Amino acid sequence: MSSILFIALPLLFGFATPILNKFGKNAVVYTSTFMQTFLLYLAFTLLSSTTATIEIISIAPPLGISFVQNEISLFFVALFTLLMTLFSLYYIGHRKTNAYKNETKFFILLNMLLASSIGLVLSSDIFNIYVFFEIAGISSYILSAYTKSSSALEAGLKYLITGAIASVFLVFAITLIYLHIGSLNLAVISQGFETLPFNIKLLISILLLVGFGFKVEIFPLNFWVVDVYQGSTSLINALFSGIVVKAYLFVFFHIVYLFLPSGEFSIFLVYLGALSMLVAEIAGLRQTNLKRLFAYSSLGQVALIFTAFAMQNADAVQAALFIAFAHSIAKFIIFLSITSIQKEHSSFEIETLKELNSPFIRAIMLIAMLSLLGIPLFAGFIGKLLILKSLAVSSLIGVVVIIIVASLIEAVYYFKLAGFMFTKSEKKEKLKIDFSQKLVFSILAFLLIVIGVAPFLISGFLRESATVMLDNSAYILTLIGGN
Amino acid sequence: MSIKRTLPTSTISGFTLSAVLILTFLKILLENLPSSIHRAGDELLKLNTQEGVANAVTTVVVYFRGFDTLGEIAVLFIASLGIGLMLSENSQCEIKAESNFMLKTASTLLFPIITLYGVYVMIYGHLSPGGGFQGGVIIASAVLLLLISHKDFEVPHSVIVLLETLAGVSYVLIGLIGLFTLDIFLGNFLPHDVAQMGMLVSGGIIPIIYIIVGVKVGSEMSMIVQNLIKRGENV
Amino acid sequence: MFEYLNQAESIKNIVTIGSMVLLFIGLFGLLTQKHFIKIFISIAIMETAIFLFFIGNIFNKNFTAPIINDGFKNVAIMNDPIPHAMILTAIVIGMAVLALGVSFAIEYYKLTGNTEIDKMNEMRH
Amino acid sequence: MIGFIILFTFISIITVAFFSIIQKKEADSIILFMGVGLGSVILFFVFSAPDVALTEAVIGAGISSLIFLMALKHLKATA
Repeated sequence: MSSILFIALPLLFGFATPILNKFGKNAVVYTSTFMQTFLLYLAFTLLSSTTATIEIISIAPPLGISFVQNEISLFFVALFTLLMTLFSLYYIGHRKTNAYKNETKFFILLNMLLASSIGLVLSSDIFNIYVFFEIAGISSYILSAYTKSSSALEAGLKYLITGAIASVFLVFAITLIYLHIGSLNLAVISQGFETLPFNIKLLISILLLVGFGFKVEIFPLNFWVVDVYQGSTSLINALFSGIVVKAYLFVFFHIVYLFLPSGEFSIFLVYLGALSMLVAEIAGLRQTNLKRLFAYSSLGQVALIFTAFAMQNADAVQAALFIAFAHSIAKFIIFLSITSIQKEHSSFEIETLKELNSPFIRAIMLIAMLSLLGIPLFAGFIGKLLILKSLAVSSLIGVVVIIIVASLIEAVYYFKLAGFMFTKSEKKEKLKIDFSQKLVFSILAFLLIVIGVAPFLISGFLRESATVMLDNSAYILTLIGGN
Repeated sequence: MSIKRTLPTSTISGFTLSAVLILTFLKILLENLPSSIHRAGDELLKLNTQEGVANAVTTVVVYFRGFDTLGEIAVLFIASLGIGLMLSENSQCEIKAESNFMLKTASTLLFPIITLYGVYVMIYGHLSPGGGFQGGVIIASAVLLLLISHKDFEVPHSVIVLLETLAGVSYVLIGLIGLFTLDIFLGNFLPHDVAQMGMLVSGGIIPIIYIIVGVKVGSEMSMIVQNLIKRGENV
Repeated sequence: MFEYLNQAESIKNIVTIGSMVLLFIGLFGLLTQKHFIKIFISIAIMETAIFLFFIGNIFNKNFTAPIINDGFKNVAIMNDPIPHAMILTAIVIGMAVLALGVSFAIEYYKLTGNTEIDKMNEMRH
Repeated sequence: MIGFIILFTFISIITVAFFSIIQKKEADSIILFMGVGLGSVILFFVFSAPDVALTEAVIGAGISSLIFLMALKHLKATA
């Protein structure tokens, strides 16, 4: 069993779809779902054997490309495959009434998105990371423009142009790294980065920050995000918010920790993240469109994860992993329920929630919102508590205040939404939800509550993952051996 | 005053912003010109002599960094898919004017020659400059010539899909065979004798993969070009 | 003057300055132009600038192209093949992204009749 | 001699790129952009990277400019 299958199988699936189409209309859908279930099984099998190993491709590192399997990368792989499998399950219910046009292509894009997100997390070669960055980008552009309405195309164009600019800066950074260090392997670069002249170090860091900054949705570079979320369908937004941005966040901080182990720019990144969170929550306050509102909420939460990662110590990274986990699941619930609501009501205004007649959806959305807010007994709580604690330990009281203020602002609009959901007014006829969709929602909500009530189930594992993520020498030892 | 045209503020601010940025870059870069250090490429050049492939760039593209090439094929595949998705099912926007006799004859005559050149570049990729990407795109440009000059010409869709599928599937399968025989994805499991360097059959899987890449790129690019010109039906 | 220009140091200076000026032109176009095609051309120019910067800086004029011939078998005096492979990949990827962008722009134009980037405001009613 | 070739080609590319950006008509921009591609082909060849030069010739200067021209045809057509 090797982690290369996470890339090879989706690619094989993508290339072989014309053959699959010969076997009838549903062959693609069921093959894809079956493959994702297999990958899910594979991810948990790999996760249970806890030794860090590498998977060689073509030739051995440091010259060739290889995948590093350790606790932290497999955690994200398992999370992504789990979410993608649930997404497919949801879509199987959704397609009975509202199937996408050209479903084959839709499934190819979904699997490419999954493969590239996993590739970003596993890869240990910076140019290979760029290639996966582009695959993830290009499938996201197409997915956001998929419905070909004018707003979807506008979203796709904005996403594409910003993505193309980001990749120019990323290639520039990789170029400088190769010119000055002479290798593309992350471990070798990590060893050589210390000795570079300060100016070059600064330039490479800024270029990487700009290149990834567009994708991790950080403050001055996130002007496009909200439009993309509003233009795309809410089904796709679940993927953007749950999977893609998490992959970018992980790979960005993975690179930051490897290149700058002593945290020279850490404090700058912390303030950048806190500022982004505040700006996003303030801007979210006035929104009346559900997708736009949750896009701002997504920006805020991602900025919170960014802040936590930027602290660069084990406590904060553990907190970041907690929040990332809770946020992915909660946003999946939110965007998938918006999809269900929109199927009946064909509107994205928050007033729609008043007419919503489905106790199930209301309960599920409430759970997700409470978790996003960080109410005790839900998964979001423990993450927020940990990040505030570790900020207080580092005596960054200013950041603590900013985060609390931003969370309060977030609470205002969540309670407004909850108010809309539970006002007595004329209800429409009952919202029909498919059994498979109910199953998906129940699994997600169950995860949120279980982790909220009993965080000790995964906190030990996340703690270990956080230490692994911060431990450069272990990574270098795994990748290129001890020399 | 009237002679001097006033520039819009956006132009001036854009100019200033980019100038400041680039001047900073330039200052840092000129102060720290890269010295000739020992790089990974030097090691690869030495390793390349063991693979029996004359063109080191081909070895790096197809074998040492073959995974990037697989990703690149995936990018082209998705882009072609996306373009097909965007431009299909629309009102046809045909080229209206009929091209004249000379152009038609000349392009018909040139088509096999350009295709032959593309195939040459593709097959000799491991011996001389060139390879799958270049050869594939050259073939696509031959198709483009026919598409522009002949109003009714259309690339047979089923053939393209067949080629594309075969090439893509066999690329991944070659990788997986390497995984099962050598325990290394994309490992060179075919014999690659150094003594055969410079011959057409040398280098194990490297020329085979580059030809597959060529077929794949050629069909994807032909599809992209056809979609952009004809906006024909797709899938 | 030719001797001065031929020194390794001055070649690197020319390459660095030239490609940065090219990058500046691309960035300037990106910030000031509005038509979709112009935007894509600006991005393509920026990409080209980075590629030239990389290949030009890795280039050593005493070394040969990384191809083994009957005459050249000494791998110690060959130019580094990794940058060539990387740029090859990057050129193809860049082209694919721009082609996709062009197709988005065409569809967007068919629906809205708009070809300018700062008039894209479907979302802000 | 090689230094002079590099300098001269760079100056030409920069001039062509600048005019390509400031053209009023998009068609002219695209034609001039092909010039940028052509110049970089020469440079890649001088930098002893024949593979990159060939790729840039067929992709950077060839197909992508043609794609832009095709797109321009659609963008000029009445909706």
